[in-house]
Amino acid sequence: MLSVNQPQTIAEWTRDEMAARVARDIRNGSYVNLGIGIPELVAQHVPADREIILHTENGLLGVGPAPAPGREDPELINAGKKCVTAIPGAAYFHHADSFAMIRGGHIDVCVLGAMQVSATGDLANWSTGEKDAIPAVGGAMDLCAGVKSVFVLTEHTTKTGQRKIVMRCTYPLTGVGVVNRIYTNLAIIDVTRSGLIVRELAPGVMFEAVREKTGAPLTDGRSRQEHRS
Amino acid sequence: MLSVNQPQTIAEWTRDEMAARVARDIRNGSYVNLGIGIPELVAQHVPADREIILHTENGLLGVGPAPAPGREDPELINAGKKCVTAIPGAAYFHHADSFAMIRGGHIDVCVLGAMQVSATGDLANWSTGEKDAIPAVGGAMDLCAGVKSVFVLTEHTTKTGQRKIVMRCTYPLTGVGVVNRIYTNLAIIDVTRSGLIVRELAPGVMFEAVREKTGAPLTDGRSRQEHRS
Amino acid sequence: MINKRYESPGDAVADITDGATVMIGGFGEAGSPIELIHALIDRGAKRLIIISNNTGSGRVGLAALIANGQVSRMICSYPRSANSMVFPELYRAGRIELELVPQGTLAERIRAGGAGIPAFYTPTAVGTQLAQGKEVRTFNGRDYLLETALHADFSLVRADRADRYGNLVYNKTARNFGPLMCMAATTAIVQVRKIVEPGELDPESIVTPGVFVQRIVEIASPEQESLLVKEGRCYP
Amino acid sequence: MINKRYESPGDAVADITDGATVMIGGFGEAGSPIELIHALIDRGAKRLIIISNNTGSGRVGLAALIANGQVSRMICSYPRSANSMVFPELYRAGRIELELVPQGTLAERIRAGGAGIPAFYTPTAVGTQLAQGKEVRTFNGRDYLLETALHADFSLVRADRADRYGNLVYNKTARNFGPLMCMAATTAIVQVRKIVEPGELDPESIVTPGVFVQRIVEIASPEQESLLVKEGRCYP
Repeated sequence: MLSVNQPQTIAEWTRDEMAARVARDIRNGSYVNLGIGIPELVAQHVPADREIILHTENGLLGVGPAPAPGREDPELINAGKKCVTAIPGAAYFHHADSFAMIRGGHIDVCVLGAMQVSATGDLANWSTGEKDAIPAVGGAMDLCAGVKSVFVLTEHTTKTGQRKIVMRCTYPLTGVGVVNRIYTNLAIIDVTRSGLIVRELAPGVMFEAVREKTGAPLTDGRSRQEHRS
Repeated sequence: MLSVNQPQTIAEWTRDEMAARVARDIRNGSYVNLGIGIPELVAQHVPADREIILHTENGLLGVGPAPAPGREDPELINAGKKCVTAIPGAAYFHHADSFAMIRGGHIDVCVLGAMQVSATGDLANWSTGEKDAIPAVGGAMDLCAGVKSVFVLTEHTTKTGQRKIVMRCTYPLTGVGVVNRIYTNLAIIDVTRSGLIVRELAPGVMFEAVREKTGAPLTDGRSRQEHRS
Repeated sequence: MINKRYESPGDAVADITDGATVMIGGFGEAGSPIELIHALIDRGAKRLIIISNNTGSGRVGLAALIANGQVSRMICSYPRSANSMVFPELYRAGRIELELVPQGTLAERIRAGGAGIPAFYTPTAVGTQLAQGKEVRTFNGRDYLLETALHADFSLVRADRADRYGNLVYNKTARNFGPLMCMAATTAIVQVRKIVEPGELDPESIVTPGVFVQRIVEIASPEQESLLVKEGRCYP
Repeated sequence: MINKRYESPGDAVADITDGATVMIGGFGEAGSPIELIHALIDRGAKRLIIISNNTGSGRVGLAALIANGQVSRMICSYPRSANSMVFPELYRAGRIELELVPQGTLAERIRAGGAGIPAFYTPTAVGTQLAQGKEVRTFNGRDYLLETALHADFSLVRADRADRYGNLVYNKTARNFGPLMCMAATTAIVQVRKIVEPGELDPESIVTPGVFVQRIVEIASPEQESLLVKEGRCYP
């Protein structure tokens, strides 16, 4: 059964599909912080029947879409220093209040990129630890420490095919045991007390293929219905 | 020389004179917190060539005079829960910001009442320590701990003639070694490393008379000019 | 659509149960959420731990909640006032506990609770009775006390205006503890004079961003505590 | 009369001396007080300890101050950016020290400095490299790090408008560290787009009350860092 599966035939989720899948798991009324990179796409895929409020840690609750060309304001930016807009009902605040929201557990979900995630939910996403790298952490550790649900949104492996989901992170940690769920181009994986449990696979992707690309034990936790698909 | 001095002939400062004397010692541009009671009078005696900004710890910088009758707003009050006004250039803020001003050393002067002050500047002004008293501290301990200069403004003795300036306070302390200067109806006394030093006496008041009413050693630190008066 | 509006104070406090910790805003009557407190009296939850700067006056609002025997413990800075008889009576009778906290420490402990700071050091109260039992630690040659964060299950707050997201602005010195208590409670319940459309509140001037607020109730003409006290009114 | 206005950025920074600790506001270019930084370059003070979230970009503003060899140590959360070459070069050459602090911890340490809190506990960075050498303490079963307050001799901040008392309002996300840095410096120096009469700023909407501000300078049309970088401009 498994032998018919060839890695090159895997139908991966696109980045937009990954982002849409994350958006589907965010409840109406949630306060959400989106990391820089692929996580930013989540904002564009919120289901029409839901309203979520986007927080950016540099001091804005109620981030709107990108401004029209020529309407950019260099003093209205997000944590990635990109120009944004503010929705009606937005609020500005200073950094101590902004990180009080994060550290105090008021933000429901953050969606972060990852260099590595461990079997126990450790996250490494701020430094390669190389000797001449310029260390730069920003708000990543605060988000890990304070946000209620930490979702990782990342390609399943690096561009060179190296595993990102591992037994133990080799890169410097951003947080210990903080990741709740991992969304990749191949699978959705929960981090649980019983280890990593696959909840869903991209269409056509086989469990064994994901297992091969994962550096930590995976349990197949898909519902029977999903198994059949 | 001293024998001619009779206590009943002492020409004490009135409360307004005491308050005016405090106001004279507050520099232009100072941020000042006035305690409940006699200290409130200081606001009315600021010299015309000076501008000081009054802080009230319940959340207003720029306290103005009492409102005209009928213009009271129960949501615009001072720490004594009296209706006040706000000057042009006032600002409202919450309690954490207000006490950050106090604790963080941003308020230049506070003027507090006292039940007792010790020779080393300990202040007791919040509780008699009696068993069935309802203890209530408010912001007094925060003011003592944080304000740059703590002035005490009080009658020299209690209504029953008991000494308020003492070697050691017998009432529960508000702060330890916090008082910089004491203004009474009889004298102005600095609290220094060398003990209590009288800087000024009310007109006609003799040093020995003040010494009698004071429960801690006093040094006569008046300038020669003042001695002559 | 997000809409944090509740139709009545009763609806908004319906799940406050016996033994809950409840922060109540206000400095004296300024900012005291009197309709929410009265709804809590109607609700009847008992053995409440109340965190509030004062203990109310007369027999309305917070004083009435205490008089009604619903409060087992008060955490406050100033449980006395000109018209406060209820708390002193119960306190002297040993029927209510008191944790007295300096006002600035109270504010900072509440902020800490909201900001995910479990504890901090403060110079306030060092060397006084209120330092008893507290850890003292020296930083740069000065002594400080360790103080821990305060959290609550609910907070009852009064603001001036809100939008459906729960963004708040306050009125003058009625702001006092409101913004902090909204941060520090699992469920912050706020009565406002008016609920406006999103965007009507200037985003530069919002004092409490909606993320800190779970429920809002419009009370267009709240009772004025001092008038009720003057008239000798009792609640209920 | 109180008037905190200074006529020029040069006047406002004239007493910043070698070895001073200086907080500089801004998150990227938003809120970066570029004219004040350039005045500090003109002033030439050396061996500065700079506390700022980033390290500037191009060869203007904060990056130019660093490039000019005036900074011995940076305390910041994110010393990298698309156009940041100056800091990385000096850092790799061992010619500038770096204390890396998580952004929220940086903000809270600055606030603590302004609020008279010498130290606090935080969950951020527990179990990471940035926890090395820091005290760990458990509250309610969770581990926290002890973090100490940050103070500065001066802070350089950009706001939108001020009055002569130093009351400030900011523009959008340019607010970021400004209100905190005003609190935490002995002398807070603020450049604003416009100085208005007392009373023109709504007392409900003032973000930084004047008590935290010592000097204000009006710069009606500040330079825009990103445009200067795009044009390849250098300062001086």
